[in-house]
Amino acid sequence: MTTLQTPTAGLDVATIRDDFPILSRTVREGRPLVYLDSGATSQRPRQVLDAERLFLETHNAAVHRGAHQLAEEATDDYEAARSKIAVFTGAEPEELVFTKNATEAINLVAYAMSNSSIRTGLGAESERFAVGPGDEIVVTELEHHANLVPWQELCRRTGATLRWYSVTEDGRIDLDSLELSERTKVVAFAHQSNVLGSLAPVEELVRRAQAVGALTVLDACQSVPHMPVNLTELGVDFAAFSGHKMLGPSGVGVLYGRTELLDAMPPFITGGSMIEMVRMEGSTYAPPPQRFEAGVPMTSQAVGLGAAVDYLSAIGMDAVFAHERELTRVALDTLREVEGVRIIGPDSLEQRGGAVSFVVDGVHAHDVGQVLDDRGIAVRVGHHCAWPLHRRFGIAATVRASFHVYTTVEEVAQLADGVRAAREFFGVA
Amino acid sequence: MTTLQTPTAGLDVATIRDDFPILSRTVREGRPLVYLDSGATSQRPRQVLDAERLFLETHNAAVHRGAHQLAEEATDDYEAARSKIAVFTGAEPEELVFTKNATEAINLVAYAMSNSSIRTGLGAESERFAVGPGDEIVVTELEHHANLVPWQELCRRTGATLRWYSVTEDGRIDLDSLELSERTKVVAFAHQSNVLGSLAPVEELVRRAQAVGALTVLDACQSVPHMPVNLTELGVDFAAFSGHKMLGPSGVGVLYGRTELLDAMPPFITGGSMIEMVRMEGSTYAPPPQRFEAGVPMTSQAVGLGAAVDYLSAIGMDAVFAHERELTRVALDTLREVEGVRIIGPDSLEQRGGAVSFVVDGVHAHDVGQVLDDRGIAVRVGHHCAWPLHRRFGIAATVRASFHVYTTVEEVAQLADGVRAAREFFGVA
Amino acid sequence: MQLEQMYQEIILDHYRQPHGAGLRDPFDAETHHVNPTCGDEVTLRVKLDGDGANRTVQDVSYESLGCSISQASTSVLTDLVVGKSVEEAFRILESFQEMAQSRGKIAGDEEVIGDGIAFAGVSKYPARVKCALLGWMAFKDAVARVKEEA
Amino acid sequence: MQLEQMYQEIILDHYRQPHGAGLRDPFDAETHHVNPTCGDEVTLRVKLDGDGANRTVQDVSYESLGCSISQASTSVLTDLVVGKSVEEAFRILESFQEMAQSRGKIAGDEEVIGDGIAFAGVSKYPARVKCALLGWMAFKDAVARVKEEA
Ligand SMILES: Cc1ncc(COP(=O)(O)O)c(C=O)c1O
Ligand SMILES: Cc1ncc(COP(=O)(O)O)c(C=O)c1O
Repeated sequence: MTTLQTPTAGLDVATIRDDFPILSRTVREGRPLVYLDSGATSQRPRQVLDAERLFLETHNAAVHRGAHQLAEEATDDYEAARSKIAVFTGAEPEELVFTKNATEAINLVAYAMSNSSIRTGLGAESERFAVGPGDEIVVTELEHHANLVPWQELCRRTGATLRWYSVTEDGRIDLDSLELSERTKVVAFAHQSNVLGSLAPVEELVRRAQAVGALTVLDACQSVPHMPVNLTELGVDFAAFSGHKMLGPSGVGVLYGRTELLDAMPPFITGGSMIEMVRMEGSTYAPPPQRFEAGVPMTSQAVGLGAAVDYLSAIGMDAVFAHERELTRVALDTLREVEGVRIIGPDSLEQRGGAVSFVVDGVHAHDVGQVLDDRGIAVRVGHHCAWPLHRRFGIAATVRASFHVYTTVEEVAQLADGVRAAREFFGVA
Repeated sequence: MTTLQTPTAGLDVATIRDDFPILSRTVREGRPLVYLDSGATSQRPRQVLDAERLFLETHNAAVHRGAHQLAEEATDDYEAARSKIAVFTGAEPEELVFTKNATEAINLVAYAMSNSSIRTGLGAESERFAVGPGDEIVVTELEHHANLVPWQELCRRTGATLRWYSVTEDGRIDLDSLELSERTKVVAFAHQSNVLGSLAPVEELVRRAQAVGALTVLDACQSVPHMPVNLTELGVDFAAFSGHKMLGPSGVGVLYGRTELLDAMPPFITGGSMIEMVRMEGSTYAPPPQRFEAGVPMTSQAVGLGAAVDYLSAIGMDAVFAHERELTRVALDTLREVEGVRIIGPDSLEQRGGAVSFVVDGVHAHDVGQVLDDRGIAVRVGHHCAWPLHRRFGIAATVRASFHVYTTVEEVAQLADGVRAAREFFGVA
Repeated sequence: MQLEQMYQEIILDHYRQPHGAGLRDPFDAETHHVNPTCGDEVTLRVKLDGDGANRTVQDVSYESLGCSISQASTSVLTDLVVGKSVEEAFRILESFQEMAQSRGKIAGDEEVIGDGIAFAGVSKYPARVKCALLGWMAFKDAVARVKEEA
Repeated sequence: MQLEQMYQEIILDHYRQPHGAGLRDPFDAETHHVNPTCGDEVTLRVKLDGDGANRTVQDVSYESLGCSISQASTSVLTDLVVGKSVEEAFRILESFQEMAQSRGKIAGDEEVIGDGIAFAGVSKYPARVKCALLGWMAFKDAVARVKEEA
């Protein structure tokens, strides 16, 4: 990847912050909000809010259904958003399906596979998605529940077996921990761990999966919002990400699937707008992406996500990545100096994005979080929907700080002070 | 139902219209927009747009996950919206699941049923949702594709058989056309047809379904937005509706399920926030409604839907219904006078809501729609996602006018003039 | 009034008196296409003649249920392709399709698409473009089937 | 500083020196509860004595992994319910739960919930209410299991 270089020029964070109304509020007893929870959900700039509102006050109608002017305009706006996101992620527009979030996107693939596994009434083209007893679905131990539980359930439904790569002590996927085989049908993994910040060796995993003819599913939730990602170049078969983590609206996510695969895949959610022909006796389905977008979609949200992509593109994803890299450096450097703090995940900047998780000896993450919250610092505490990963490290909960374009170095530096205060408060300092 | 009386007092439509920015725009060559396509999607009042924006500029965070102040506030707002919608529909908050639209809500039930039908790894409580060969799923011939195709697919997945009530010449469910049996597991039907406007005999259908122990699924997409609906009083087991048809945001819908049923039902979409305990070897799930809300949800959209419910409640659903009844009367009366127009559906106000569909002898619906569009009148043309119903009437497409609180009698009256113009234009007058 | 731009006289003429309508024997392939948004349908048959580069379209016959645009454009199709070589017919089809999908940006070449240029107005209405292409896509598909079978 | 309101000295004392910690034999039922948002866990055992209306809580023992709030509140639980009749223990539980879920609106009755009133501050933080109730719910569940088995 050429994407991980640090441009020297920094972001004009002060100007960026002016675009985010929520950042000027205070919390608790009048403390400025220090929002270090962008990994859970990011905040939205005015530009995104305005784009949605403009759409709703001017063009709103049901898309792909009506023939009146509003319906035409709404459909155009909706499809223009798809095209923008395609450019942003190096995909073709028809390779992108709008879902409600990344979780639905991953479930879409898992359900399309179990739907394929019931062979009644399907064409031969769906056979490549069928799995059954003896087949293996491979994930990793660091996955977010969204990229784990759907595969567990796929296995339950089909009799396939779930296997996984384990995680090394420094928070990397242990490539030696598992051998794929001809029975491996899917290799699903996170591009960037939402807990550890570590980046997956995508190229190597894709190579291994392709060598055995397995489909690759990339959970790009924590990469697409934070660095340049070209899905076609990565060579994965499917990818999923959410709007709300990339300055866009909630209620919209994206499934990427290579054209050839979406073409062959049976539908997941069925209903209006995804059909070709409906009779009481049976139905046939539209080509992708429509086949996978049943019902009136998240129209204004797609438009908002298009605006978010414009916003991020204007800044430049290289610059976004470089900015977060600097924040990560500051977080690691300052936290490392606090006694009793243990970083969970890579303690370097190598192959790493900006999520910094840690534990504090003698103070539970919830209690650390409470002290930080009292100082206006919003972090996430718990297992961050990666419970097995936490178990792997023998811990119940971590504190996680995560960033976006609006995060300042000063904010990150407050973190270590807050942790020190927590240690004092709980008498372990 | 006591809900269908016409209060004498009308709505202050002029004041209401001021709340809807889009209604003041013009279309085509400067013509005022006459939006008669609310059955496809309604427009949003400023109050809904403002509520969403306020949330996003002040409280936005991932709900049910964080412990910081923003997360608390966001969770409170999200759950407060659920409570409002519960009051609005006569349900308990925990009986309501947020989905992306009604289509997902219906699919949720259909997939939970096929997931139950694969008995591996499930508790005994899910057995009541299991179906297989010999079992019957019953729908009606007037269903929207959203309440038909998911059941066809459930049958494909499980080997159950789809059966249906046919539709009478005047657009009612023909109760004599089918006998339920002990093998009937589901009876799914639309509260109000989105094409015909006819209201289903809910009480009788529920009685019949209960008599054979079948679950009832009410497609309330066209009722909840337009009349007072008390789901508990109706006695149905499940119901589905969409935010965007009731002045609320797109990207949010609701599944209602009786507590006892949601408690026993296995999940559909799986991932974060819907779990109880996750291990690599397997997971257990949270109680409803969380069990059915995987991933970061449509937070601001739920808040917007709460605001829409406030808006509708302030007007009063009796008044909304009465208003639309008057509009329907005007539509029927004026269209009836146009030569060559045939109303598809009840030509009276009895057991009927406000969707008026018709064909014009010698002029295709698309062409009628185009002439209307040229005059600024936005209607829906086609089969309105109810293709089998159109086939039943031997037609490919109808023109449909549909209304909401902002629709005026004058707008509706323009419809008939537009149809006359279409007949002239195409030389059939 | 923009209506007249869309429904040019040529279109209305073809609509009222469609050329080549009805299903005829003999034929080499038959296709059935629908417009999923409005339910419009066309059943279309082609009869080819000769082979290789000399292959020509001997007959196109059809039965359709649809709006004026879809009916008129199928009528225009038969005028344009019957008697032409398959290669030439496909050139016309491409040209017509390009214009129809151009959002009013391409006027169309009357030399190539004849009465087809009347549909330039339709191309400004994205929801109607599918209507204008319904018969054409059925024709394309039918010819492909003949080729497949050969 | 609102922190002191939440983490009252009583809470910190119980957290540092939890009462009744450890798993002991004999017991009638054991439950394992987790807080799904943070992964905190408690394994809790109850030993009842007598029967009917005279049934009393003879012992509550537990092992827990969790934050100060969940640890302290389980410690307070044992203080409050051990030696009480089951009926009385449930009254205390209800009272504690009511306070904990009151969003700071109910101060709690010291006569009934003793040191439990220190958690009134926690009730203002909805995300922490589950922590405060973790041990209590495990206790409720354990007693219910004993009853079920009887
Ligand atoms: C009767 C009926 N059912 C279901 C739906 C599907 O709703 P949605 O597209 O919002 O999921 C609609 C509207 O499109 C409808 O009118
Ligand atoms: C790595 C990763 N995968 C999946 C998800 C799920 O995304 P969503 O909740 O938006 O569906 C998240 C975020 O919650 C994530 O960080």
